[in-house]
Amino acid sequence: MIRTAITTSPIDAAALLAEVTTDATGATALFLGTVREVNDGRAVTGIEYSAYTAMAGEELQRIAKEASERFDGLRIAVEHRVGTLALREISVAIAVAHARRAPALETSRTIIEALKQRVPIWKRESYVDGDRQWVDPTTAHVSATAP
Amino acid sequence: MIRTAITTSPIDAAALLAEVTTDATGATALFLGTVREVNDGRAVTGIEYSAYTAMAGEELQRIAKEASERFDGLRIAVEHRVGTLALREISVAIAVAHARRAPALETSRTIIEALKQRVPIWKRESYVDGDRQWVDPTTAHVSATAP
Amino acid sequence: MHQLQVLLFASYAEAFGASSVTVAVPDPATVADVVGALRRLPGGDVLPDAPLVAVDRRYAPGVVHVRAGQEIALIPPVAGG
Amino acid sequence: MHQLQVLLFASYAEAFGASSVTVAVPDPATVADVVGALRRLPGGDVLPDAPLVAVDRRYAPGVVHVRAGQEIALIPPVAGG
Repeated sequence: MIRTAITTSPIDAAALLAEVTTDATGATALFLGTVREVNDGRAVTGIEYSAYTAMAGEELQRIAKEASERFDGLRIAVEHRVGTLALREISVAIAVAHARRAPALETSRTIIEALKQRVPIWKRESYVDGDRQWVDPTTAHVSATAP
Repeated sequence: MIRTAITTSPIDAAALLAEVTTDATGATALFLGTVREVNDGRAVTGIEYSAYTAMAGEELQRIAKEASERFDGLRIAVEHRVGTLALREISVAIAVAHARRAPALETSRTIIEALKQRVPIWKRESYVDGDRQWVDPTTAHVSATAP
Repeated sequence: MHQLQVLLFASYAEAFGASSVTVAVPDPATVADVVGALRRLPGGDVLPDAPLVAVDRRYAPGVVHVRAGQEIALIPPVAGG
Repeated sequence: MHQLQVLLFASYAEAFGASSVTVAVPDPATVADVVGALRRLPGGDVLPDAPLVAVDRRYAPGVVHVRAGQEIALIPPVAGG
């Protein structure tokens, strides 16, 4: 079972847990990305996630499918949110269940690493001083844009 | 922040997530162990977890403390349930939050592996045919006991 | 020469001041030709040495041929998660 | 010789038919002495070559000395998680 989605709605982590856990699974791994208050030393008030939505949805599905092929019987649900998020809100949730813990844990990690490399989603941080910047992980700091 | 507990109450995964996630964390990793219907080829109807409760609590706390020393700023909540659990119920929950994903994911894994090695908790499976057996991971199969 | 439309997102949409641009490229053209044409547009100086390009919603290296009717997108450094 | 109480759990409690037993060991005694004495009791044949023992709620190797008043426990193979 694989379900992936790019969503504008708040992510319900408990719902994802319930979705992947069955009588046949014994281990569920959940990864959540959440908005945090400080990045690169600046106080963040919120993040706007935007996406090339059509490709992001397809790429996320490809990532989950590739990861699912390493072990039999994986159950995977992934949601990435887009739009404006407040502090502590969930930007991404990856829930993976399996009979055994190693496949669940390893698949969860595989998916978040690939997602961060490949899914066309971008984030612009808003700061306490009113400035906004696009985050560029390839330069390890934010790139300045018009506020 | 570290909180560990051996509990007789149902584990609330969402509560653990909320407990470790703050404005300063950006990644939360949750591991859940759940009761599954088949082990070693036999149909399981339920599991009874028992513990050397005093030591289990102390050992779990030591494991979390040791794991917490590898990274600054970890937030860790771990609960292991004891008593009789039905299919799909949560036996163990490990929630770890950190500013970055690698410390959260690695610490979660470190804790579950150490827990499985060191915490004095035992489980006896009940089977469809009425038999019950203590699970012995060191022999990779269950050891027969009086039903 | 023929005209190809290229989708732009996030920081690149801001740099070029549009959510898509049209470039003139040789026929047949490659992804590298498209990137070269984009680089010569106002705002094109923000592009890194090898910007990511997607063709029909999949990443495509510079040697891939592109034609009108395909969905071509210039992908800024991704920052999901 | 002196008497030490040993806590038993799970499959070992079943094997020995009790949640604790008292063993007679040399004074001073080690964890290995305690295990040897347990092995000679009815049910002691279920013990593996090197069963886990905890002293005052910490795992203790065979060479550790134990005395009356300490909390000594024989730990079956753990199966938490």
